[in-house]
Amino acid sequence: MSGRYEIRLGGSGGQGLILAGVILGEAAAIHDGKNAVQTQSYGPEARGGMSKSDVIVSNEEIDYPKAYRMDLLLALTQASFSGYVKDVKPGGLVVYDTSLVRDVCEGNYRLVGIPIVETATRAIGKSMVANVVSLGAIVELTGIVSKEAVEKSLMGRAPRGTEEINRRALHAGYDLVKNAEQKTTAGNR
Amino acid sequence: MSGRYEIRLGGSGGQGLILAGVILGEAAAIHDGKNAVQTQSYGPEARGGMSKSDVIVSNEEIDYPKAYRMDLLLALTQASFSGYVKDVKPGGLVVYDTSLVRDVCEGNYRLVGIPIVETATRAIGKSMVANVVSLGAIVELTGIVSKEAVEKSLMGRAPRGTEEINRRALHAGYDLVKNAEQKTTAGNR
Amino acid sequence: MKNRKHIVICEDAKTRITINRKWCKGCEICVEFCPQKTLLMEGDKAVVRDIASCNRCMLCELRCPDFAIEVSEGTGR
Amino acid sequence: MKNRKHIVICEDAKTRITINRKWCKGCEICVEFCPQKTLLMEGDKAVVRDIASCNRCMLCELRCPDFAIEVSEGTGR
Amino acid sequence: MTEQRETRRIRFIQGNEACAEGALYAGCRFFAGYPITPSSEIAEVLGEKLPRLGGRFIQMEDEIAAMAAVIGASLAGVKSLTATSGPGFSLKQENIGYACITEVPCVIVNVQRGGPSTGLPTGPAQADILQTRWGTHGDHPIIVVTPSTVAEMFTETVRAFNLSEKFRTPVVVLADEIVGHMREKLVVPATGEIEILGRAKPACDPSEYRPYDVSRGDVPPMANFGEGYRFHVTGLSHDATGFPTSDAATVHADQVRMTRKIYGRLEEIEKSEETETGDAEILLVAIGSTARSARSAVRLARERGLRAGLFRPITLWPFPDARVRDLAKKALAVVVPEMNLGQLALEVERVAHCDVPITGVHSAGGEAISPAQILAAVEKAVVR
Amino acid sequence: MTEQRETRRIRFIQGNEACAEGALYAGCRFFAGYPITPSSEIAEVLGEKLPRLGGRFIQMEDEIAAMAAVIGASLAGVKSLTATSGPGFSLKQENIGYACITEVPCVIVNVQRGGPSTGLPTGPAQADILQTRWGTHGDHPIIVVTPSTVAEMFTETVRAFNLSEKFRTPVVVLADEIVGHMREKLVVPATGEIEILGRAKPACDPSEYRPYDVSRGDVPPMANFGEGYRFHVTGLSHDATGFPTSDAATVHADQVRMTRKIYGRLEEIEKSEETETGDAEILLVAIGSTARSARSAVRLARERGLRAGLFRPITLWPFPDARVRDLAKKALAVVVPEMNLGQLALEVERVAHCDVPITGVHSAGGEAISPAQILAAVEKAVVR
Amino acid sequence: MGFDYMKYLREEKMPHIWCPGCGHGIVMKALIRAIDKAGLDQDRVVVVSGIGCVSRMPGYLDFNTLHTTHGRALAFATGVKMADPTLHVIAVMGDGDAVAIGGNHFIHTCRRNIGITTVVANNSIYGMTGGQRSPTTPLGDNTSTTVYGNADPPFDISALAVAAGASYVARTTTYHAQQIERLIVSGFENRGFSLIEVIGPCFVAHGRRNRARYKSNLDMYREEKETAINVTATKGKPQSELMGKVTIGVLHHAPMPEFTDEYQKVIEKATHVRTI
Amino acid sequence: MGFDYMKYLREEKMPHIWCPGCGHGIVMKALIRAIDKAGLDQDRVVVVSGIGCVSRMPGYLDFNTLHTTHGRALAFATGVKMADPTLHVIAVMGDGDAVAIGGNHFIHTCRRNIGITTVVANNSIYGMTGGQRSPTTPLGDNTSTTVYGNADPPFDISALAVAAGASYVARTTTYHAQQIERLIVSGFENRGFSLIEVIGPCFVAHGRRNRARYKSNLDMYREEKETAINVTATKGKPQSELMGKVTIGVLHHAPMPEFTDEYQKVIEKATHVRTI
Ligand SMILES: Cc1ncc(C[n+]2csc(CCOP(=O)(O)OP(=O)(O)O)c2C)c(N)n1
Ligand SMILES: Cc1ncc(C[n+]2csc(CCOP(=O)(O)OP(=O)(O)O)c2C)c(N)n1
Ligand code: SF4
Ligand code: SF4
Ligand code: SF4
Ligand code: SF4
Ligand code: SF4
Ligand code: SF4
Ligand SMILES: [Mg+2]
Ligand SMILES: [Mg+2]
Repeated sequence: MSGRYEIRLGGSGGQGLILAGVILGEAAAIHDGKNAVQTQSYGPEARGGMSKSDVIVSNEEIDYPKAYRMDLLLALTQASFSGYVKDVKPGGLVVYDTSLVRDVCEGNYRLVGIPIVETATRAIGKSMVANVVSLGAIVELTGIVSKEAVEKSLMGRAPRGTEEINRRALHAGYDLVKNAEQKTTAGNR
Repeated sequence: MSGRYEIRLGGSGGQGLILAGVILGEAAAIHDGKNAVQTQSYGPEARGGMSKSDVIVSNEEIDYPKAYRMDLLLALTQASFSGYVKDVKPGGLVVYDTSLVRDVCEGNYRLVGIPIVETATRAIGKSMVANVVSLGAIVELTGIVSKEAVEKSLMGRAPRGTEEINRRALHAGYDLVKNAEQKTTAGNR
Repeated sequence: MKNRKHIVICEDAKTRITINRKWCKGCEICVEFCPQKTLLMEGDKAVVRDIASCNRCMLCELRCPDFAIEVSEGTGR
Repeated sequence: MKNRKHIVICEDAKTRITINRKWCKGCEICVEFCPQKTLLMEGDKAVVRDIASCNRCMLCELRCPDFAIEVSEGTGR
Repeated sequence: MTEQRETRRIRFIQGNEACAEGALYAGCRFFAGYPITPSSEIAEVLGEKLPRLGGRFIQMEDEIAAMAAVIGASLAGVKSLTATSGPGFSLKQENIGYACITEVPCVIVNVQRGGPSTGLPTGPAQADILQTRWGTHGDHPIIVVTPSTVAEMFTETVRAFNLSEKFRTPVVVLADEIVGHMREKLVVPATGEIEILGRAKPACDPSEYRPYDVSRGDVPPMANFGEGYRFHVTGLSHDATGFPTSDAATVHADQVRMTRKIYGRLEEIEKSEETETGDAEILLVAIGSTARSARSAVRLARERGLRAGLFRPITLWPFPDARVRDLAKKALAVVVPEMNLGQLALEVERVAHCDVPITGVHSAGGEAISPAQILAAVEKAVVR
Repeated sequence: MTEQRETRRIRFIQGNEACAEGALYAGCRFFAGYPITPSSEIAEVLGEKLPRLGGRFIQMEDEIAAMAAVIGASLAGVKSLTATSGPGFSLKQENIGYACITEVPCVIVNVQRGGPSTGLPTGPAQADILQTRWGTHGDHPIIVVTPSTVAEMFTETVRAFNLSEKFRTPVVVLADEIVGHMREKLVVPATGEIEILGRAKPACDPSEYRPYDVSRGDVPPMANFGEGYRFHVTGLSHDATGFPTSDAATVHADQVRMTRKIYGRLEEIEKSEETETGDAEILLVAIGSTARSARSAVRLARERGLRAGLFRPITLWPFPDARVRDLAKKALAVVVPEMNLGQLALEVERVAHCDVPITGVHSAGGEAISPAQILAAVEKAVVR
Repeated sequence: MGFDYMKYLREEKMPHIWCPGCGHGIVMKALIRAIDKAGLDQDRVVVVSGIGCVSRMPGYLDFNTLHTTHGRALAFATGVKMADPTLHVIAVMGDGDAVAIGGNHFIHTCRRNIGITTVVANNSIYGMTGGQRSPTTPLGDNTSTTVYGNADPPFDISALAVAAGASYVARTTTYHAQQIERLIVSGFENRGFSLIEVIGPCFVAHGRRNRARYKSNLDMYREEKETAINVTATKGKPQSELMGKVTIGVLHHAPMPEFTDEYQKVIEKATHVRTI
Repeated sequence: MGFDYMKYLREEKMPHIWCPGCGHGIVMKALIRAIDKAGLDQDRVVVVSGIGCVSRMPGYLDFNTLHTTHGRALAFATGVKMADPTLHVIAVMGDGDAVAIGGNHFIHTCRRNIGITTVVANNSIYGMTGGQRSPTTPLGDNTSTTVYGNADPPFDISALAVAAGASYVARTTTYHAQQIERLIVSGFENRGFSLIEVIGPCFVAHGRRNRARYKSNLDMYREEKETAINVTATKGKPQSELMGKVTIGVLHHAPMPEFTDEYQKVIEKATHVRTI
């Protein structure tokens, strides 16, 4: 990969997407030696309601630090799917949680629906790790950062005692994608 | 008279020279229909120590509002005599109290020494009215404002009940000058 | 409150409890401090468990920070 | 205080009162509150009226706002 | 006596007193302040005179509170004033910005003394020129007027209130210690002689009232608290309803509108005085008491055969870009005397420096600039 | 961990955290503040890390107190920092002026949000550009630096401390919400990698110490409280002894000296970055996060064959007059994008407008300016 | 039964921004009921606030509402009241607003006894900015600026008001929802400055950081219930028994002349006595 | 006998600017004696003030001296003390400085119990600016801003300090010159924030405008003498007998941990406990 790759992690406050974005950015910037910028939403938008964490990864210097034509959108709520999908760039990727996002509209992007929260709850036993499951899925899907990098970054950020559960969640994310059905649509938006 | 005429009333705080300046300025500006500007010293200089009240009278508009080459200096303390006399313009007039100003240096100005405070105390019975005695002396000496004007102005500013004493003080000032010996020196500064 | 889909009314002869599910933020205060255990949480919304048990003490309404629960006399419908 | 012209010393065997006439602002506090009436005003400066009456209570010195009066033991000169 | 009268009255008073009288004439009925040299006389006069007219005076705990109280009173429908000097003016900045964004009319007097910080409390200065424009954070248009005589302390205070009400904006009367403290003749106009403006009130039904409704012009009509229009006022960015919004397009457009409401009607705001500018080769630009020295200097220069002229902005902000540029174009040199180290000069430079060299005459030690100093600069400018 | 280390460390952190790390690296051991979005993280990080290094953190009752405490601590010899945003920055103005006139080193961070007043607490802005220069009353030179990356939040904070100590002056780090909140890679230099400056201390005997002795240069050596030099500090205008004076000549001369101490050594203070300015026909001037968009725009323009170039002042004040004028002279048009309604543009206009037309790209609604918006302006500038 | 809040709410602005379980909503409801009970004319009520979570309250209330700068609510309110003393002026502030940055206006407004009914929603934290220590945060608590435990001792807001000269001072908690209403109503009845301090929870920015005490917002309400003791019940109790307790009820009521009333006398004097 | 003030005075700056009979000089002398008695190291004393007549005091004192902005002395002093807790930090303020514009810093510094010995020279007026009403001006008094008599009720500074949390609060008058010294010395001994309020006269800007009570500054000192009552003598006296009296002496002393000491514990915790 070269050039700018924009990722938006969209959901609601408390889903841990900010942290996921930070882990992703850190994986790219520190462990993979790329450039990365992470930003997030603040203010009323962030309180309770929609929350977003944007990560831009590039081999070159990143000037404009805001995501504006996303290569990948992760949506963990219906609101974030509906609200952000229009900013996905043609041919981009939209990953969403199949239980939380029901109203999926198609467009000039690849849709990947996976049971993220369900996996977190069922396989790991903690819905809280949905963010890490998502991370795994994204990394598996895009290869935007190396698996070693994301694992190092995750281990550096995980509170003591939660390392194992987080590692499992990450791997569950990899696996989810490997097994997932991928719907691709080539709309003509 | 036409053109700018600068008067400085110099003394110490509490001698009422600010008020005297105001009365003079008001006489000129309101009752004689001339232009006048009055300014005074503020701050540490004004507290306890030297006090000055400057009045500029002119038939024309007065631009620069500060006195800088005085036509007349009234000095009611030694400090004000010594401090300000150098700013008197060549040929100007210096009026001083003979009991308070002992160290009189001559220069290119007319010196008029008169017993102002003594007159106030002896003739009027109140040293407090030295300021009004001074006013009378200045008006008599210079005619810079009309006697009607200064009297109107004085009556307008005198606290109720003190009108008579103030009028007497003013007239004592007129008389002082009429009787005074006038020393004139034409130094070559 | 206009009667919309998110307004849930539970009523018996004596009591009428109205819950605005859009405004309810699921804080559980009404449930926790109801002396009669009339209410319970269903997911993140308060619901009436047993309308008959309500003594109309109003505490739930007084304490709901979100103007989401209202207690009044039953209309007898 | 260096001994200059404006420093006035009044002294007897027991008491020495020093007044700095340059710093004295004539507020009369020392005079008014001296329990012995030892001091008085002369024009606008404090002066010693009767050094012998002083009991060295120090009140004048303590209260003089201007550091202008100092009481100490007489040097016996 | 300060009641409005049928006939003119002539008085010989300080600039600060004239300012207070001007406020009363303009209909000001509330003053909140905190004493500070050299502005305190404004408070003292109003403390005495406001209650005589049924108005109210309050000495607040600090300048921040004074500014707040003035805005509060204005929202309740009373024309309001505060007065201060540099240190207090710095403290008021946050709430001045509040008055800007909420568009609440009020007048703030700053009688300048030497700064920064406590500086020279009784020395004159003109070093808050750029602070009056940029002192608070965020973009905010503001109107600033600069009297240079006692009479103008009166008339410009009246005009400040009128502009404030007309444009729903805080207006600063930027005076200096000399103008504030000197005494001159003031002819207090009779009632009605100067037109007094009030704020435009809403004509609509309260239920339809939108406090920032600019459909009929950039200055929205303003209801008072307590009149039945129950509206919301906030220092957050808001939309026409007065409620907060963070919609970028709305907020940007409103910021542009607030600038336009002032900059779009310059002809109603600008005011200046020119002395011998007709054929001026040396243009002087000066304000406040320094402009008086400059006018003397113009006369002295003319006596010496030098074609000097003075442009005196009376409305300082918005700055009279166009006129200064025009005059500068015709001149060979511009001289800017000011009691600071060069602030007005920067603005003159911005609008005019491509046309002409600019030199400053400075005094930052608490002393007036004399006509002679200015004359010297004029003579030097000619030589170059 | 924030202790200085033998080796570099790489971190992925927010600009505000980088600022806090920079302060620690520069030797800052005292922070006083009052929370405000979007600067609070600086306080929060330092609240945790300062005591680990034996430093002290205090949350004061308001921003005024925070500024005061910082000055007090610096006088006692400890490098000190405060951080805030617009509303708090407005409140600090009076005491910033105090630090200027008393020449007390300290660093103030302003992470800009939308204004005026409460405005847009979480929206980015660059509308305090002129306030940082002119916010307090009275003449006062000040140094302002403007980081545009997380790495610069670190390095410019270090530089701010160095400049502050070297010139005995408050220095402002003027950031914006975007730079403050975004995360990027920061390579924390090893100990010694960046030179850390301290204040020049007096060499004389305490009895001879004069706190504003400028006989050896415009920046007087500075003793700390408690070291045996018993000196006086006042916000009144003072002479070399530090005691108040109202002698006009002395005060004027000292004001001139204080300006000269900064403006006379520009080469040690100025810092900027240029992108493709060598042959630029369209000159962009931008700071902070907007400069990043501008750099993108330069690239896009070059792709389209337009000779655009970017000048980014890193030291914003003193403004780099000379360089901007030079670049503007060579250009056909200047475009100034900024998150406000035009402030930087005024300064560019002052130094350059005779040479070239200047247009602004504005965003005052709390939204970043995109490269595309700037590109559009560049394209338009070319057409004209 | 069933109070109709909608008459006084700007319904279109609801639901409010406060977090689930935040006590500010309880305070707002009590204020509405109190205004209703006191029969204040809706058009003549002015509600003033500063900046903070609770200071967003005026936006939801259908009165004349004024959301000012952080800490300055009482200074703005003073201007409103001075301009028109017949208005009912109510100030709503958080603990940070009222006694951190706003402390000076707070004590001076108490001193002046101007007719402003003031409700301080004291949640012992800066909620709005994300949980920094406030001047009422208990010693030892964790906050985002006191990660080693708070070492900065707290104010007793009500005691401060009494010492500053307030003529009516009352305190309760958000658990005691009905008492809030009653105390505000009697605050309205006091001619002059009235303070009603309402202690409330902020789980999101305070409780969450102190999990040892609070698992959820409910624990915070429970604590309010358990620590509260009515002032009437404290009489005669030894200090030791009151440790850790929060006294609620009317703590102080000492009527004194109201400031705008006194100023009216100044006006009367001024319009009669004429000095030169 | 005969105390040698010159050791602590910047003699070349004398005589001071205060008016004849101003009480500020009495306070300065008492402070000097107290510092001497307490044996503080001259090089380690920092005297901080704000703006006002009494705030000029540091200029005359041969210590490390800091003359700050109006009202902010305690905030600057807090910074000095935090930077170096071993310094002896003394703050001197007027009533306007301390509790008008500076009121917020005043209450917070009390609350924090940081080791600053604070002397408030309370002359019930703004002396420096020419006699405007201060927050301690008695009701009814004439001042340049209350020409119809003051309608704005005064603070009791000491009571305010106690409520705000000060650990040592004492009061006396300039008439009681020796007591000032003693109270300051015990203030130094209290580890934490100590307030010594000294009531004093300003004839020039206050007394003169109230000729009915004061013919000269001496009347003001006499009044101090007559209205003062020692706190030990008030015990058991009914409130009515204390009306119009000024209680002097140590009004409150309740030792509590000093702030920089407590902060030292934070430092110790931080350097031991390491959180990620
Ligand atoms: C001058 C200024 N300083 C700081 C802020 C940031 N700020 C906004 S609200 C707040 C504190 C709010 O706390 P509190 O008043 O207790 O209200 P709560 O949010 O807890 O209800 C702060 C510090 C600001 N808006 N303005
Ligand atoms: C911010 C600010 N506001 C106002 C002033 C003006 N000012 C200087 S001293 C003072 C009051 C002094 O009164 P006080 O503190 O009681 O001291 P005193 O002069 O009576 O000793 C005021 C209002 C100022 N210097 N700075
Ligand atoms: S009214 Fe009382 S009993 Fe009924 S549900 Fe509410 S709290 Fe329970
Ligand atoms: S108290 Fe209100 S918001 Fe909370 S759960 Fe009950 S109904 Fe919902
Ligand atoms: S020491 Fe006592 S007795 Fe002697 S002069 Fe002084 S006050 Fe009087
Ligand atoms: S007390 Fe001091 S200043 Fe006053 S009269 Fe006596 S010696 Fe002079
Ligand atoms: S942050 Fe705290 S105070 Fe603010 S709304 Fe949430 S719970 Fe309430
Ligand atoms: S004005 Fe008053 S306080 Fe100031 S020096 Fe004079 S007497 Fe003292
Ligand atoms: Mg709070
Ligand atoms: Mg005082």
